[in-house]
Amino acid sequence: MAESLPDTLPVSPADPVLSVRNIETYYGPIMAIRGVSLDVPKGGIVTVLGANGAGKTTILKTISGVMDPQKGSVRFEGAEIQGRDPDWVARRGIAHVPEGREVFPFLTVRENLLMGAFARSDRGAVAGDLEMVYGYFPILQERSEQQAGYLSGGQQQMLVIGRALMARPRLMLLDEPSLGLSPILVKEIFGIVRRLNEEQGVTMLLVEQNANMALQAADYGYVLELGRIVMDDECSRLLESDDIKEFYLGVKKDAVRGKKRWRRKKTWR
Amino acid sequence: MELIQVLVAGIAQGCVYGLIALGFVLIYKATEQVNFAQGDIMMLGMFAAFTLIAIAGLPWWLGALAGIAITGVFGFCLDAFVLRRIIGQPQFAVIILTIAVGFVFRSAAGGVWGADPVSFDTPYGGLVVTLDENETGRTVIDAADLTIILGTLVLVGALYAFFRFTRIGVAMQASSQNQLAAYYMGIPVKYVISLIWGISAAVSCIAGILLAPKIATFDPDVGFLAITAFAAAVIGGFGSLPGAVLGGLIIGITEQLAQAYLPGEYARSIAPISGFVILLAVLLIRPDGLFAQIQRKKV
Amino acid sequence: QTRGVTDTEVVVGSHTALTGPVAPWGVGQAAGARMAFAEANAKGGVHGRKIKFIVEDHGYQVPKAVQAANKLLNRDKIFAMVGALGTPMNNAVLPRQIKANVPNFVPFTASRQMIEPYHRLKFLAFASYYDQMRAATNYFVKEKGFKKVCALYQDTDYGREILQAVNDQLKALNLKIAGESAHSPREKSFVGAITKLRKAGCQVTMMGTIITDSIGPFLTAKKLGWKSVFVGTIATYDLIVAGFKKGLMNGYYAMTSFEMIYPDTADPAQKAWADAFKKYAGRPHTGASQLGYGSGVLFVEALKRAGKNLTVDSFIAAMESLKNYQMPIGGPPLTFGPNDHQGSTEAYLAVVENARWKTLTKPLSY
Amino acid sequence: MSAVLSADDLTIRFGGLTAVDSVSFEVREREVYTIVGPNGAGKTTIFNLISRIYDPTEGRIRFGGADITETPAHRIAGLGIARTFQNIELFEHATVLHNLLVGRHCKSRTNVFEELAFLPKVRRAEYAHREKVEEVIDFLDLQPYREQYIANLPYGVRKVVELARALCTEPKLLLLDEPASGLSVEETENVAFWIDDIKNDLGIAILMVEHDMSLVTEVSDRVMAMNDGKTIAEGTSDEVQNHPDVLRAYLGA
Amino acid sequence: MRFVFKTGYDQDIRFFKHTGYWQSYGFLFLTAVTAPLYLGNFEISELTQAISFAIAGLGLMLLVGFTGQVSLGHAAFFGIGAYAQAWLLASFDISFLVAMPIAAVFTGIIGFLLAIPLLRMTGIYLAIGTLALSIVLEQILKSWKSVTGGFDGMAVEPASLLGYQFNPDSWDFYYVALAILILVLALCANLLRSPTGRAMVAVRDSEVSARSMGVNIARTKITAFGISTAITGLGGALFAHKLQYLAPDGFNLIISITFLLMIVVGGLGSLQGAILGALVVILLPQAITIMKDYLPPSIGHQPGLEPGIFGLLLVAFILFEPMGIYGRWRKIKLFFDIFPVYRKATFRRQKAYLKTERMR
Ligand SMILES: Nc1ncnc2c1ncn2[C@@H]1O[C@H](COP(=O)(O)OP(=O)(O)OP(=O)(O)O)[C@@H](O)[C@H]1O
Ligand SMILES: Nc1ncnc2c1ncn2[C@@H]1O[C@H](COP(=O)(O)OP(=O)(O)OP(=O)(O)O)[C@@H](O)[C@H]1O
Ligand SMILES: [Mg+2]
Ligand SMILES: [Mg+2]
Repeated sequence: MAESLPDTLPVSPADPVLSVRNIETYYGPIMAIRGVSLDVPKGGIVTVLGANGAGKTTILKTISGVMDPQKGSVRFEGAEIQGRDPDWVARRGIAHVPEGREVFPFLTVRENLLMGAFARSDRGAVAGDLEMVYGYFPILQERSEQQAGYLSGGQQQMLVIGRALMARPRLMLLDEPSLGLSPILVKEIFGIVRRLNEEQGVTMLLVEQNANMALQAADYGYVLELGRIVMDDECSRLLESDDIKEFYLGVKKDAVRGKKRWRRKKTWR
Repeated sequence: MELIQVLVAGIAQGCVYGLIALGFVLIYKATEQVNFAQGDIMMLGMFAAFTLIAIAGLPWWLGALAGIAITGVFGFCLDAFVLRRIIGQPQFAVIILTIAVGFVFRSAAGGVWGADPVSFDTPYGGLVVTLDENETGRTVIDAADLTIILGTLVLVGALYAFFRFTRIGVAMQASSQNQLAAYYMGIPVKYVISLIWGISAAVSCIAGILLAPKIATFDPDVGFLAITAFAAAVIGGFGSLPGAVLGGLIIGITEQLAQAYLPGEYARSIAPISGFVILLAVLLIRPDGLFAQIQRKKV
Repeated sequence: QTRGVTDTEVVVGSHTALTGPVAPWGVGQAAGARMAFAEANAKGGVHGRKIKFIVEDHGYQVPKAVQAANKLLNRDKIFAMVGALGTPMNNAVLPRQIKANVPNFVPFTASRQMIEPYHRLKFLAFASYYDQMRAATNYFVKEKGFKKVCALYQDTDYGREILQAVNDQLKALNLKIAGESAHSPREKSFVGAITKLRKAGCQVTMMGTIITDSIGPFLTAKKLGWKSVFVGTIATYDLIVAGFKKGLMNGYYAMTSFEMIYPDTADPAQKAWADAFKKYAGRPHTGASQLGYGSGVLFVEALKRAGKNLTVDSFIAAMESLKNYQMPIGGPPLTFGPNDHQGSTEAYLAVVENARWKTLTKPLSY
Repeated sequence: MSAVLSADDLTIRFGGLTAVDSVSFEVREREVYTIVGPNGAGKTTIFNLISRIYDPTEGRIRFGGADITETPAHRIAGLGIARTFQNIELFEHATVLHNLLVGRHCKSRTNVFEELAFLPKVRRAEYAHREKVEEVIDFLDLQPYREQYIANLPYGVRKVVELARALCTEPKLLLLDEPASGLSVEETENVAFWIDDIKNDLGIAILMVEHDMSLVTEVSDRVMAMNDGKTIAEGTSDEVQNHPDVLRAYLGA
Repeated sequence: MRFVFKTGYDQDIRFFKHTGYWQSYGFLFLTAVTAPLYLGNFEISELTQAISFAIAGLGLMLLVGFTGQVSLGHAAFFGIGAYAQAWLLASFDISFLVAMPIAAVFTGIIGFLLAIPLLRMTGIYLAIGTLALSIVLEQILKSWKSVTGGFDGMAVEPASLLGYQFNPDSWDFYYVALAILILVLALCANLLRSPTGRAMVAVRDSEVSARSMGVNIARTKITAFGISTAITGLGGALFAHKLQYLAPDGFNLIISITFLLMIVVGGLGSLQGAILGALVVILLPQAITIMKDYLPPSIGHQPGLEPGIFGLLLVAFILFEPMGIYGRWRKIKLFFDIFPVYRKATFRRQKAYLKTERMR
């Protein structure tokens, strides 16, 4: 079934900087990604929507080399990067904002941020970028000498995003960047995403539960279910789709609600 | 004067433990792996130096340098070809693997160099600085002890600076704290780990070479000294370089004081294990050693 | 039919340390014994029986020794245990060995426990450590007039036996020990210990040590300018101790039951043996290989005397018939008899001169 | 309505940082009380104070009339306070079922010797625990995951398992730290249902921290907003959301 | 492919979850019971030794594999059990079967008391702390001459029952050992299916959340240590009869490391692992030794060959299967359970990444 997917996408964006073809990824015996193909155009923002456990994180991990797919290929700027170690991929210019707030707990906030610039050759520009990140997230500057392990959940999330920015990537993989952030910061994050994309031309691949925000920020969207892409389109059109509205945007609240109520077994008590 | 003599000996012995402990601590600091073969790597380093100096007849300094280099490369390769294959597996796998590797090293050394104790000459071997002399004897500082103390100071300083101030040093700490995130930063984690194994092996070899004139002879079992060095590292707080040396000093001085001043019956039952008694005492007061970096998990 | 004995073969075994802290002895001794058996086999064996010698390594660990013994006793069905190394290991193996009626022939440890309490299956060739150190204490007090006798020993069964010997002999001489110091077997630094003994004014220090922990204290004393006498047991009567750094150990004493063969100064027969050993084992001999060879030869002699009908009883009878037997490796003459399974209780005093052992006295006793 | 939990002048300092600064509030019976506030405001720290992971520098905490400021952390669950964690703290190398059974630990009355022999008493207790666990599994629709290892579950399911584990302790007060973060709209709705049911059907009071304002509005009876460790507003959801300080520091105008 | 339909809670509580278990464990049991029929005294004796180590390993497994606390000092508790057994038999006129549980409980009490200060330590600190403790305990065995015989050691009265004297190298004692092993296995399995066992696993995986679920961390750890040392002591008591003579240096670091090797090679976190590990670690060197007898003397007489080969095999083993034998067995089982739908990918090792263990 997965094998029979066409090698080219129905709507293929021109000049993809990242193209994923037919990847299949396993956790032990569990097949999490069942033949996914997607393209991210240069300078674009692409989003992947999907329920919990659909495999969004797994796709990002496969792209950045943290997991090896059993099949398929991942090409970045024309070169095959599948099967490489993640550090190699990162040095090629892909920054991954992982889920799960992966900070270096014993390093200070500042050292954490500087580690983000580890692979950069233009050492001179690092100081400026540090200022830029502090500008986005002033709280990080306040806490710059504190060990990162003691930051609050949201602060760690900011740190992880800021650290990825420090790498000056050409492609950013964002895995639920708004997770656990306050509403004001959620808006800010999407603002940053747009700004980086427009000002520095950073390409973005965005995974979000906050589908509304994601679809508004992105140009193109894929919908993932159980490890397969079931729909893909321009975001503006996805926003109009009834299914998307119902399942990802939570519009038609009452309808869904009523159905759920009815479906739920009330065995409790 | 007598007390000074005992203290100097204790300090030197403590530095020995500290030097060996540095090897553990380096690897732990950069990878959180615990290397149970550390003593055996030191043993191989000593035999490498022995081969170059006593058998091949190289001048001491040349043989020592070459021995250090060879051991360093060996450590790098050990990680690159053996340990790397289980990178990311639980700590325990690494512990058992290094124990097994230690078996192999001891057995191989026994096969190559035999089980007999050996020694090699050192230019400063036997030199002493006499501080005081009377009819019952003298108070001296042995050149071998002095070099050990100096060597320890230099190495600790250099390594401390390396971890604190160099980019690769911070990256090593980063990869020990969160391998996945380190990969995401583009840190070549595998290379970094092999590198630290190389450095650690070289440091062990330095320890061994400085140690050789002090311990008269060595054999393939000399690596068991590392057990006490382990205790030293733990007292200092595993992962802290100055801590390792401080822990070594605490144990070394305790041992010598116990030898010198415990009266008869206690001398018999406590002196031989005084180092471990002091270790227990320290751990009971500070269960994480003196300078450990431990955090309570933020939830 | 006796276990381990056929018309063409007699199987003997040994559990010893080919690895671990005392591997140099185990390796040397096993090679020596092997050579003795190989020589006998080359002559067609004893009464037509070839000797099959199975050596198991226990690395100086008790549980491994029990496993090794299990193999030798239950699988290989040995006739006798020859030169088993290590006091605790011998002790652990002995009960089952005795139950299996397998003689414990000249174990490679001179601990008193190897002969006491008496058992018909236990044989020891030479003086025990205990005998050696009592004789040494006796000698230095009586002959040299020393009053302040001390002990420096490793905290093991071996070290404690030496302490016991010194205390017992001093008691017999109406003296008290002047000072003592114990250390762990892996101790490398002895300044504290020497400082203590020096303060106690020891004139002679009896050493319950083996190789490195004999060299360490002796050199430390030298370094600290302390002139005192140090005496070790046969366990320190070793080429490495004497030859350390070509003369640094000059003046160190040890008790011994045999005499070290130095090929360049040895008589022709001994030299021939040394050459033969080198050829056989591929390395020069050590004291341990001399002892191993000696015990092998003694065993072959007993087999010869036991006659064609080899049983444990005939073997014991053969051993008990040995009177004033002279080992090819030198040493005091050995005499066994019913209820006396220790060949000799006397030992020589030797000293290091020009990096070599030199025997100073006739066999000493106390 | 009487107070289930009350905090008076809670303060905690970490070195120079005052993470929670004389905060007082009370949670009443059958009420959902929500704490909102910018990142680093000290919300999770309040949870940690209540579950006694941290010792307050100043202030008292009372639960059901008793002062629990000095109660050891492992007694808290037995008293009837259960919690979930912001960063998910499950027993990774165990199954969902096992995790939930651990949640029953505070209710177990057998001693280790009885357990070594697995006396009939222990077996009966096991049945009872299992019965309860199955109820919770049913309630939260976790049947498909019962035998799975946590390590194999997606984030969203883990969140539910955490909730389930907390429910297994049969609490009187439930502390939920960002129950809906990382969940899709649909799942967030489920959470809203569950919170309603927990409150109404089980009669459990809930203290919640959440950034999803739609969920907060939907389920909360009262809301408190914090900033920099201090309370800046308290009241109904609407009142708080229209408070100027809250708008400025948290919601963004 | 196997489908198991659950029809009652008992199915999850039972030792043998379905008929497959009955078949395989029944087969194992039969093999073990009939072993003396086709094995000689040598093999039986080795098995008995492996069993006494396996029992000690089960004790350590509870602590390391299930509670996540490392001990490098279990040899000392093994020794205490052995000495207690020998002393009880020497001092009182009781059967060895009565003495054994007393020795075990005695060891457990000592372990329990020592755990109170020790268990503030964790990880490597606990490992080295227990190592130091075992060195001190060993020294006590050496110095307490009136009870332990000091360095002279201590003979162990032979095990006898109603006038029948067991031969520790023979089938009769093997059955005693086997019975005790099965009993200990049952006790451990019982513990693991009840609240305390679950609390232990909870402590291993996350102390904070265990505490929030009402688990008393300190008490759980101390209980685990007590039970673990009691079981190890029982192994020691059995081993005392196997040894027949106790010397204080018989229970040193090398034995502690052997225990650790056993449980890791067997597979951490499974009772089966402790037993498989003991079989490998105890029997493999003997197998190498026997093989050596068939090698030409130039190789076979090479000193230090066994530990070297043993080390190499261990290295190869850990590289091949870091999860231990039981981990491998589970994979094999999975292969058959999901038979037609398995793929090679199922068994391929994914990249894995470590996180600091210094955060607790
Ligand atoms: N470590 C793992 N081991 C085994 N299976 C896993 C593992 N991680 C995830 N899975 C499985 O892979 C599937 C996809 O998981 P993934 O984390 O990619 O989902 P996701 O779309 O990112 O979900 P979420 O929104 O919850 O983050 C899930 O069904 C999950 O069960
Ligand atoms: N153990 C600690 N040591 C030092 N500082 C701490 C500690 N715990 C929390 N803090 C600090 O206290 C402040 C409050 O943290 P807390 O986790 O309570 O925030 P929060 O309100 O839950 O934020 P978020 O919404 O981001 O989770 C943060 O600035 C954090 O850095
Ligand atoms: Mg995800
Ligand atoms: Mg929080």
